[in-house]
Amino acid sequence: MANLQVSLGKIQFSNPILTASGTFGTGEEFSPFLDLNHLGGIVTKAVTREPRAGNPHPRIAETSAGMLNSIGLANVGVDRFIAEKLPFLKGLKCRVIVNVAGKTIDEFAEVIRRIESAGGMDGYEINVSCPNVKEGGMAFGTNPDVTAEITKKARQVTDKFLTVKLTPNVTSITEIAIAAENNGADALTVINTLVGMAVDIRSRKPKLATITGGLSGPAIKPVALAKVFQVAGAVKIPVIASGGIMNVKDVIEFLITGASAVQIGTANFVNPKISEKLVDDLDSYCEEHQINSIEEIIGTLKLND
Amino acid sequence: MANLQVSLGKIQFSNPILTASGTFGTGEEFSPFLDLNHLGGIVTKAVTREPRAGNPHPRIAETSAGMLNSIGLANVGVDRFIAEKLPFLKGLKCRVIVNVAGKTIDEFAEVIRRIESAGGMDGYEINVSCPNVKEGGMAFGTNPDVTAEITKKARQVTDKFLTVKLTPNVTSITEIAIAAENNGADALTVINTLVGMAVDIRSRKPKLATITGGLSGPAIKPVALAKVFQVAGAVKIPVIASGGIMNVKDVIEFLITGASAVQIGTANFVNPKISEKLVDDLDSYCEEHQINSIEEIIGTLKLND
Amino acid sequence: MRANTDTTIRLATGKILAAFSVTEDIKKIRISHRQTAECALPGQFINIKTSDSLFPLLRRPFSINRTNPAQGWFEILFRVVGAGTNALAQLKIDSDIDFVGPLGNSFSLPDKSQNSVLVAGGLGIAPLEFLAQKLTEEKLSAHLFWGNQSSEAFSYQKQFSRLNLKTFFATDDGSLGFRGNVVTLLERELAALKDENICIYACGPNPMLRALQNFAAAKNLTCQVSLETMMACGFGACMGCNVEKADGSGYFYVCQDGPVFDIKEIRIYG
Amino acid sequence: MRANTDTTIRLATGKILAAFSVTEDIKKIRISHRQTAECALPGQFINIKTSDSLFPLLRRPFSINRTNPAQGWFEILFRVVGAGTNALAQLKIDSDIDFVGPLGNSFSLPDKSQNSVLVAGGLGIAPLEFLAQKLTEEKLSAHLFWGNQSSEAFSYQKQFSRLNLKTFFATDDGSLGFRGNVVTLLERELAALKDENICIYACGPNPMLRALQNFAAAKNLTCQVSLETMMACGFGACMGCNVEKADGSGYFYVCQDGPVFDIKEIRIYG
Ligand SMILES: Cc1cc2nc3c(=O)[nH]c(=O)nc-3n(C[C@H](O)[C@H](O)[C@H](O)COP(=O)(O)OP(=O)(O)OC[C@H]3O[C@@H](n4cnc5c(N)ncnc54)[C@H](O)[C@@H]3O)c2cc1C
Ligand SMILES: Cc1cc2nc3c(=O)[nH]c(=O)nc-3n(C[C@H](O)[C@H](O)[C@H](O)COP(=O)(O)OP(=O)(O)OC[C@H]3O[C@@H](n4cnc5c(N)ncnc54)[C@H](O)[C@@H]3O)c2cc1C
Ligand SMILES: Cc1cc2nc3c(=O)[nH]c(=O)nc-3n(C[C@H](O)[C@H](O)[C@H](O)COP(=O)(O)O)c2cc1C
Ligand SMILES: Cc1cc2nc3c(=O)[nH]c(=O)nc-3n(C[C@H](O)[C@H](O)[C@H](O)COP(=O)(O)O)c2cc1C
Ligand code: FES
Ligand code: FES
Repeated sequence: MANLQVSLGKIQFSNPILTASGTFGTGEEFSPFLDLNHLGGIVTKAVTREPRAGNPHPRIAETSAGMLNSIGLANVGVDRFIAEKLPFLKGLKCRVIVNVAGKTIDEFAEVIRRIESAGGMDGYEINVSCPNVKEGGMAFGTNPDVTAEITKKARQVTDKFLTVKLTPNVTSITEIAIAAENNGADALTVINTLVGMAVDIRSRKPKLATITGGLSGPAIKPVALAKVFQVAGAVKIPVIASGGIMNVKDVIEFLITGASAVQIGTANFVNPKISEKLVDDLDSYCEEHQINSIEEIIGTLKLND
Repeated sequence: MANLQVSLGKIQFSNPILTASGTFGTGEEFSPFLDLNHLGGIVTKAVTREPRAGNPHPRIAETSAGMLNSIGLANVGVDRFIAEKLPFLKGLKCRVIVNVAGKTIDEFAEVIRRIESAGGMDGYEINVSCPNVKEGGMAFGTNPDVTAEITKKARQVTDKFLTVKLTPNVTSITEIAIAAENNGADALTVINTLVGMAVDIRSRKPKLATITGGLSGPAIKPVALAKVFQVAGAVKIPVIASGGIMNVKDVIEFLITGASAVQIGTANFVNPKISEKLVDDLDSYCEEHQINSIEEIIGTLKLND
Repeated sequence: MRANTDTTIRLATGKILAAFSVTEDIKKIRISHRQTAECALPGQFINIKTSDSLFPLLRRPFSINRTNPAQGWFEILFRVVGAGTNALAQLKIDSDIDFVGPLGNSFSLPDKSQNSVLVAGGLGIAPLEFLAQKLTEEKLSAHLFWGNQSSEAFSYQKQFSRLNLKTFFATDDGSLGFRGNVVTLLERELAALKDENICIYACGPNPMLRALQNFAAAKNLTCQVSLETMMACGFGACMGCNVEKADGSGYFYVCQDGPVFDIKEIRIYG
Repeated sequence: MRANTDTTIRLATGKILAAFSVTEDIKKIRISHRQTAECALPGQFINIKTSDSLFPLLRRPFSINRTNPAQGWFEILFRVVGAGTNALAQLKIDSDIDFVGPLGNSFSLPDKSQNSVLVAGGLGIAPLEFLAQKLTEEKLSAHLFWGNQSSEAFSYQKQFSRLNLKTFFATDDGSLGFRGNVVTLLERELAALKDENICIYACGPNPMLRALQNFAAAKNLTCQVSLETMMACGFGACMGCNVEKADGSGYFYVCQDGPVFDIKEIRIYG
């Protein structure tokens, strides 16, 4: 057994394999398939102050090596989250990070505050990068000042681990990254989905009711790697990678490029056991390559001959 | 035979199938495979004032349903282009658009001016979106003021058809699109490649010598469609689509979404006959669906039930 | 609808025992997997990884069409339309097949006094055949109304001989049975049935389901319907498979709240 | 290097006549295509679409390994390493194979006075076997030095019996022939050859080619080398296959200026 533990500043994960928000429910949905406690951590589906029904049907479409979604942050709202989901999540031994979204700048901190009063979780992921909502979401995450303010207000209500999830749909992701770092983020999650679209040529309608949606899956892995490379080079806080990770080679690619942990998203739909399998595969990879601690390979990209 | 002719303002193409810059050489390379005159048009590899050797090896890598390239505008320079390539291109009956790049704002107009003095071609595509060069390229195309100035200067040296090729690597592509439109562009080409990266985990080196490169192929089609949708809704001039087009269904998707013509890129490497085949397939599609003129379907996306 | 009481959803590997061509583009695959054969209920489905590669990326859902618990296999019935079904059609006998299931809720069986009427449009026959199998096992008879674009798929009717079914066929072109759509046929024949205590079970394309919804509302008939939507996960995690509640109060999720719904409770999309 | 005089590059469809396993992961495929069999030259390659799907997306280049113009077929030899070669290995006899070719320049044959020395590392044998076939047809003899990681691939040596070759083997572990790398073996044996008028033809991994480059420079020997790089198009359109010129003045393109180069003219990468 290699040492798979990774330390992201104030928080440690037993291994770098987390699950990505919105692709793993609150974990419970995956209990039939795997032992959640083997994972490094779970990131929950986005929680907002009010319950949200989400966007109209149809919400998903498949593309080449990818998928589009326009779920639109459907969730039961923070109060029911606390009542119905928190007890289960508190029983887990793996890390649990709550993904938090909001329509207004203040809503993010408010959601965190309520969860904190209910005992809190291991950390929070600030989702300023959802492309599927009209108010808030990506509109916040493309603006460094707004990102800064949301981060600062969230920082005021919790001492827990705080990661800000960045959108790739910007001219300069490093500018947003630095705004989050300077305002108290402990880490950055890179990246959320790319804005994409598909058309059904028979009906001549967009395949999503919202016209455009968020592109995820292996198709976006090269973009995610480039963004992780750029962000890791621009900030001092750790980076958590998300985007197209399907197998252990992908995990290693992101770690080498500078990510301290990774999130498994779309792959959970393709193989609901994949996140746990990746922990095992990572261990085997380390054994095979005589890597004692997974931290040895983080950020080891070789740039010159 | 359906009428495949499309009119893009001051220029008409016998059909909407063009080839994308950098994926079709100067056309001559594809003569063994197809009759160039059957195409709507050819867009040449980028031409710069000085010859350019391009970037170091390795320059290409494959990704899931996509490829990365960092060619870096390798070309013989405008003078040799005029001496060696123009005579062949002038002999063609299809439209020929010259893709033009530059390190400085003035270089674009200078390249066009020299080609115009040599008799000119049917039109020019201003490449302010190449992610693979340190100077110019995407740095220009992410800035609306610079895009505006380059377009304006190009407009001063030619009355021919002028399309500005936009990068998707921006927060607001419509802002750049409008800058080009307001300064004399006759059309917009949407999109150039996305910035992406890949890592060889054995050597721990980036798969491209330049670390990041441009992502193309079916993986990016959803992003291209979303950008075409956004740009077509924001400007009055026609849009030429580029990004992940592999088959006739893809062509139809882009036309419905609002493109007046399309460019075939990476697909030329997969099947060197594909561009000509798409002209035939488009004709068959129209016959089957009782479409008399291909212009009938442009921009017919249905947004409400 | 009956809630799924057997909570054991599995990521399973079955083996392909046999593959049949019903017509040129309609195929049937027999999959050996004892637990699924034993515990699956009519209306439930499985979510199949049709290819090892990234193309297609997502699983594809298929209704359980028939089970043989004694021999430990079940079957699915599908039409070859795109990448996923093409890949499925190419799988060879004896090869492994990777699926998640059984998923979703199931049809509520009628009580003994009720008369079951099954209404299928095209491949909508898939889950209804499994229901007919259960009804036959319970010594209940049923009427099947099956509509298709042409008579082609009806070579399939010999499959029904083992079931306790009275069949009525409709084709768009009248090449077999009634000429016109299956709901019109149902309307006509139902008068003859002279029996108000009926329970309709339906599966088919949305235009058919909408017609049925209107008909059932007008006649005040109970109707359970199995729906299809795009799905990513199949087990309630992605929130991708929403259908609008009839009262406009939000959404059901087809993979979890369905695929079987009371036709009164849902809005049926174009 | 000989420039390609037959300019007829084709997008062609061949048929797979036979498939052999040389070792567990080294395969040979025989492809029926008369024009290619007749006009291909040693050193040339074809660019194969290994799968109908988008995975892998790009074609994969393979050297022509052997031709039989009389019977209208040629062969390729490959190691199963990734998506493309896996797909190739699964192609069935009689199925179609879609390729572009023949591509690239070719080895310049020696003049009658020259002694040919072929130096292969691993699958670098692929184009050199075709060269040996031509030399044999021209009634010229040659020496072959073949290095491999282990003795496994040498089961292949019976293939050489039809060729006019004197063979020298090297393995990393000494399990067959010389223990060590093939360039060291060449160095040792060349002294014995006592013949300065030799012409080296080489193909193999870059570390081997670099060693050979140094050796050839030191001894002032002429050496033609066949290079491999990533390729997209294979015929000079994408500019993706560059290698640096030795004098630093720019790049050659392997698919067009090569794959065969004078070893003095190129920089060999890590
Ligand atoms: C709960 C559930 C149960 C299902 N049970 C069955 C079943 O038993 N048998 C079966 O054949 N299918 C069934 N389906 C539908 C089945 O999943 C789709 O037919 C399948 O996803 C098509 O996949 P594909 O990859 O071949 O086509 P895709 O590549 O996904 O689609 C190709 C083309 O076919 C169209 N298309 C997609 N689905 C259908 C369809 N159902 N009919 C006609 N055109 C379509 C698409 O719009 C697209 O244009 C079920 C779906 C659900 C949600
Ligand atoms: C002109 C030319 C001629 C060639 N002739 C032959 C030939 O005759 N026989 C042959 O087997 N190959 C030949 N190759 C190389 C062949 O094209 C590659 O082996 C093939 O592209 C691998 O494709 P893949 O999809 O299976 O692997 P990929 O999925 O592309 O790669 C999988 C893994 O294998 C590694 N890899 C890629 N290529 C090689 C390699 N050559 N050796 C070891 N590891 C590799 C990659 O780095 C990657 O990690 C030739 C290449 C060129 C340019
Ligand atoms: C169906 C779906 C729902 C998602 N919902 C959320 C969400 O609620 N909050 C969030 O921050 N990201 C959400 N995402 C983005 C993922 O967490 C992840 O960042 C993205 O999908 C890229 O990773 P992948 O390619 O591995 O899927 C969602 C993605 C998908 C596919
Ligand atoms: C190898 C390669 C070279 C390219 N060179 C250029 C170029 O010189 N100028 C340019 O404007 N675009 C260039 N592009 C971008 C393409 O023209 C096209 O916009 C892009 O590849 C997206 O389309 P595709 O997905 O169909 O390939 C290049 C793309 C590739 C793959
Ligand atoms: S398919 Fe994922 S929630 Fe229903
Ligand atoms: S492979 Fe395209 S130029 Fe050589």
